[in-house]
Amino acid sequence: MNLSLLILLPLLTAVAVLLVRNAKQVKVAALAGATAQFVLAFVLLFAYYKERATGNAAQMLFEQRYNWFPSWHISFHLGVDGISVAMILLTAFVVIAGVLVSWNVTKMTKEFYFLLILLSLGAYGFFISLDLFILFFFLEIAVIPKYLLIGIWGSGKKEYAANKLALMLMGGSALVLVGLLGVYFSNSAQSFDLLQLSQLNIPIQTQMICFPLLFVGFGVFTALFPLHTWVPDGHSSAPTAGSMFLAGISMKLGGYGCLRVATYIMPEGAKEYATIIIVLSVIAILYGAFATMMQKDLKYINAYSSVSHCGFVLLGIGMLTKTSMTGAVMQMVSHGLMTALFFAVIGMIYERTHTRQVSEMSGLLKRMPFIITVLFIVGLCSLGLPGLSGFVAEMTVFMGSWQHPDAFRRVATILACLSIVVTAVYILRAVTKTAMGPLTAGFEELKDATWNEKLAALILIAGIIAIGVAPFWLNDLVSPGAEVIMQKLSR
Amino acid sequence: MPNATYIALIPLLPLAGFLMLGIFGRKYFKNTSGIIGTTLLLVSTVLALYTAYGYFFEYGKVDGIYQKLVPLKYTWLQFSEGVSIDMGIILDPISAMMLVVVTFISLMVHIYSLGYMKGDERFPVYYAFLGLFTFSMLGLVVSSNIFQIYIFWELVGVSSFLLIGYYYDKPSAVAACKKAFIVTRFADVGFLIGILILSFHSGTLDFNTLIATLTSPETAGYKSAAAASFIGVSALTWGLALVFIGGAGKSAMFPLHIWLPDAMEGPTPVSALIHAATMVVAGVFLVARLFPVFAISSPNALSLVGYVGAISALIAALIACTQTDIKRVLAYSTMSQIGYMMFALGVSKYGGEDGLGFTASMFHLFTHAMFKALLFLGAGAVIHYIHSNEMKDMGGLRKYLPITHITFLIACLAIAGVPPFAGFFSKEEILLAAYEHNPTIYWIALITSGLTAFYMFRLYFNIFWNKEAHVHGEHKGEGGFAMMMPLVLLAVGAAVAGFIPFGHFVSSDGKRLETAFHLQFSIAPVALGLAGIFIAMWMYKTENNKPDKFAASLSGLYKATYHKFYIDEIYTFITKKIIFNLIGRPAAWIDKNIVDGLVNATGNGTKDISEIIKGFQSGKVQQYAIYFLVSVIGLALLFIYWWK
Amino acid sequence: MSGSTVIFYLLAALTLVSALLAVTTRMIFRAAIYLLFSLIGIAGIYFWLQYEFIAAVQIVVYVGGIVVLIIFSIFLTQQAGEQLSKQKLGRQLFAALAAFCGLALVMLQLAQHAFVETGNKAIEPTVANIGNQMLGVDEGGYSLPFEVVSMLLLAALIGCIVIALKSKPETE
Amino acid sequence: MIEPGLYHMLFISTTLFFIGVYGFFTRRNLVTMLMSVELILNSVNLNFIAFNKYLWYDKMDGLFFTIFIIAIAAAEAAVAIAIIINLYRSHKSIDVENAEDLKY
Repeated sequence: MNLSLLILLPLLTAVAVLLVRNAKQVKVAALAGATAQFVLAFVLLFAYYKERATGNAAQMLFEQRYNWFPSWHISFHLGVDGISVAMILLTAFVVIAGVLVSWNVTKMTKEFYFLLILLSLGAYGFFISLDLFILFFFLEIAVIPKYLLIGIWGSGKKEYAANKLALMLMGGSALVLVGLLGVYFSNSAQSFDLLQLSQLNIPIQTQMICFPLLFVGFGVFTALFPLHTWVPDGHSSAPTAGSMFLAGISMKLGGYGCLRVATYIMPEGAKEYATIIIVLSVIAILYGAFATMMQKDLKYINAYSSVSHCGFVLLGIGMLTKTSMTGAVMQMVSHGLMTALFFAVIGMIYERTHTRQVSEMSGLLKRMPFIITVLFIVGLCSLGLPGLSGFVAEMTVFMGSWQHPDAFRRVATILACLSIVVTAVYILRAVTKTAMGPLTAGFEELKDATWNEKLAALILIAGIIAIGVAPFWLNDLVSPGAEVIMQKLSR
Repeated sequence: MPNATYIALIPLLPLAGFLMLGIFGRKYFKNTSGIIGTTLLLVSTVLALYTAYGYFFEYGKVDGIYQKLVPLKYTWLQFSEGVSIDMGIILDPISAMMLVVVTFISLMVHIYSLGYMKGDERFPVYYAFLGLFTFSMLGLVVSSNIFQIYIFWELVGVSSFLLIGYYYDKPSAVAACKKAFIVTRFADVGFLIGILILSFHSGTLDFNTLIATLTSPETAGYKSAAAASFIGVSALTWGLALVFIGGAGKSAMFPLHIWLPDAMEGPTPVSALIHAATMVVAGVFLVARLFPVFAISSPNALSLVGYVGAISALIAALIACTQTDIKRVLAYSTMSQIGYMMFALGVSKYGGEDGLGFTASMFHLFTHAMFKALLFLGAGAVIHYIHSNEMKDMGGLRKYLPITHITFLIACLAIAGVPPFAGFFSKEEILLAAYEHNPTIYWIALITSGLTAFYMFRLYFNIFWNKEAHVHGEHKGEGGFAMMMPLVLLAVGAAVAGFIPFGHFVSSDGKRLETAFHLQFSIAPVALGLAGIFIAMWMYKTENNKPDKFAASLSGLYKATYHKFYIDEIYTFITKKIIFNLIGRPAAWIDKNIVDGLVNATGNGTKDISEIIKGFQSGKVQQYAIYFLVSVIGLALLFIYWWK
Repeated sequence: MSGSTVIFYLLAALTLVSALLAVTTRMIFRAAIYLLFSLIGIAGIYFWLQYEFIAAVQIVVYVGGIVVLIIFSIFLTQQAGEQLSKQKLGRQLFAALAAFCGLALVMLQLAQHAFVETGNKAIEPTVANIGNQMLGVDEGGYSLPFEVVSMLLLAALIGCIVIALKSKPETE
Repeated sequence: MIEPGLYHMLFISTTLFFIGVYGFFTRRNLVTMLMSVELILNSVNLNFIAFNKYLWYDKMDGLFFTIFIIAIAAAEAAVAIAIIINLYRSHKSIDVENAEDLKY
């Protein structure tokens, strides 16, 4: 398995999208590319399983290294472990679904698809790079298209939202860059290489400075309280596919970075700051949930609930146990699929009713059973129904968090547990109001989902159910990766 | 050993029905879905009976003790060493008994619904949901792992949610399904935290290991659980109490019962299945499942169970006396009866004669499932006939609905504890157990049993006697064979189920328990029951103003019970006023104004600063030159004199 | 106190005084003339230093070329006899102060610095030597910069024409 | 009167430089500003020559630099004047205060 394919394929797709002539060909090219990525992600998954089955116990598989900038010790170093494979699968799912739901984009179709594919390129590159410089490079690639996607194809206060999002994310990545440079210049090998760094012991003084820089920098991406305010505005102004990518992929870049970069190379720093991380993430969980209760716009509801759900990711990382970290990664995958689906459904509803205000619609189940069924499924997933992915991830985080016997972490876990009630409240408020009750006048002629929407929803639902019904495969995939981090931590 | 495949098929067949009807029902099985669902469940029922027979009479008993068999176990999610969620099947007396109860009642409801729901637009969806519920409930009862039970617990909750909200265009149904889900969810958080506590100390999630660890004082797990304490209560007691909160939520125990009466918005067969016979006893089942831990290691938690059960039984019985919606009366009666089961567990001890309460509780669960399902289905037939839930629209129906009348009467006698109907035997055992171990609870139970007889016959006389109802529209009869057959079968069950020697099969420690029958002891409850019946007859058999007078003489109490002791209002106050206004709204406000305000202030601050410093970029060359020279001089000074 | 010393001081005085007048007079034409004198003074200093070639270049290019160019541009842009507008007093004072501070700083540094001269044998800056090295291609030869400067001059020539060309009217 | 040497030369060139700077700061007419720039350039030239004469008389590099600066100054003056004339055409003024379109 050649990992460069994961970068080349989106690149080729992007070029193809630029070269073809009309909108229809653009869509076909993008869909073909997304499908190929989808297939490739599964090929990677099975190649990974096969390699592990043959007894390859290396930390990273399929490693590749090209010298990029030798005098600065920067190399194009790729490799995957279970965590990366899980994130790549997530990306592939979201990309294909995102391409499918944007089938009706008419404004500057070519540019739209180009940016989507570019974003996916950044995400793939980010997840497979083992060199921090390359990682940062791909992170930036993934940020910029979002600005344009929101600014050009968005709705509502799109300029404000696009500016806010781009500035906050750029601010986050600036912190990341400073942190990376700090690590780079303070380690004895002057290296950007993740594996090499993980072998070194970075001085504790450096960790005390660089860990918060990196963690907060990545934390901005994954809605670390109080730097989460780009989430609601950004998500609600973005076009459907944009929201899906933003919540499904971009927010995961941050979580992955917090885990793989900040915590992995600076475990002592993580230990020192664990208390703060836990406090902030619990605040994010509860406060996001309560703030969601008051929202009236479907997209805002999902955006705030993302703040709450991403709090679990950070909580899992902050708790620093193998189980909780596994749970954090599972929550990333689960939330990625779920929130992408949620935004897709909201997009579908909006396209038909031309409103996203919960108060302005009711009884839609009568007119569009498929879409509303999907809404129910995703709502139930969000509130953690067993059999769907959300439950598995949250429970793993809880179980992992509870492994600490100290009172502080106990209280934090209990508070986080309480959020599942609040989640139930706001999800049910939104879903039952939209779906049930008497049909709003004027909506009698609405049509149900079209083929592309159905396909997109089914793909994401398949992912959600695959995790929810049989979580062991994801657990087996992720937990060795978490184990490695824990070993480094206990060393 | 039992064949695991057969047992696994019992829950999986309804699941298959759910998937098939849920995905394709709308298109391909518009009319046949009822038959499909019923057939699948029939197979399940047969398998369940076969399994129960095999367990009780063939392989279950070793050396006179019923064993806990685990024929199937599959690791589903490994958390850490030893701690994993396993999907498995446990076979012991209570799970075998529950398998039979759930499949049987579910089958009855499936058949009944063929008639009741006929012509409904979403017929396939209805059967799909029934299948989902049955699957979840069966999965719950055979769970071998405490987390597995939690998983199915949630699934049961969601299927209940879906079925309560089945008539989704009725706003009251929507509100009710939301309320049911959220209230039980709240309780489930307690359950979840309880699981976390228990699993942390015992180092496992598996029921058998967990019970073994936490009941033997020499294990490390027991020691740590008993030693750790919070506000003077040991972690073990906390864990069990929290698990019980989960059970109390699902079983509608005071004060988490508020969802149950509202849940009656669902179709009546669903109320019979979920909110009377099966799901609501899940809490009782959960306590029974962990009973050894409760009884041996934490008597405090167990007495909590007992008192909560007793209080719920009394309060529900009081409220039931004044309600006018027949399904609500039945709902409160359900709550009251479950209170019985709970306190029966609460007064029990582990093992031997002292374990009578456990047996009695399970026995009552069994008989209650029969007669309460029957009551609901009978009420369903009445509602089907009269198109109303209100007592005032009914009366004199015995002429129009003869079969319903007879079966309903049998059920009422059974619940009132009149010998020789099923309820008499199980209630007798419960009262005996309470009498022996906790006099307070005994007296509460005795009063409740009198009230039960009164409100049930109030219901009975109001429906079938009293004034002449003005039945309008065409007379459709009793709803045909599909609706009558379950009534008759359940009536037979309600009449004779009491003669099963339950203690031989189900007891707290698996050993055979002989339940003695004390004639002198049963005089008091039976007399009270009969008194309740006669009072109800005197007041309601014919139309008169006695009830109003009676109500007027007790106006304060009457009003309080009529308004269900204002518990709903208290909850509304807490949720709307406190949670929404004091937490939710400020959170949203803070986010919009303070957190977001800070972000915007940063943005605006940057802009303001740039507004200030942009004056330097005046476009005037000479100014630039001056800045340049001054800076050069400044830098030169800096480098020469300061930065040696 | 020799004649050459006196001549040097006279040249220095001429240069500085006319430079000062060139930047302070309010008649633009006079400013150009003072500049001319100042440049001539510098050329004189070059002569005094016995760098005749540079002195010649200075006179040819500056005095003969640039100053004439400046005078032409004055003719093109200025009404004759018009006084220059006055700068704000604050600016004048500030500029004087800044210039004086700079001057003081540099002079102070110069005074504190001991220059060391090389002990090697001197080369006569004759035209022949200059020419050889200017066009030499071996070590120390300046032919490449020479060519680059010639390119620069060409570019400047073309640039001047393009910039000063009368642009087409934008709109009718 | 002291025998003139390197320091005298440097004094002249420095003074000339700051006279040019002063002129550059205070003049508002672009042509006169150009004159100040010429003064500054000349002071640099003088420096080169002085160092060449008094310190490194074994080389001619200072001399060459002077020549090149003079050449470049010529080009610069030509271009500057072209720009000034163009500006005069478009703004009808060569006052530097009016040529501030490139602000913010």
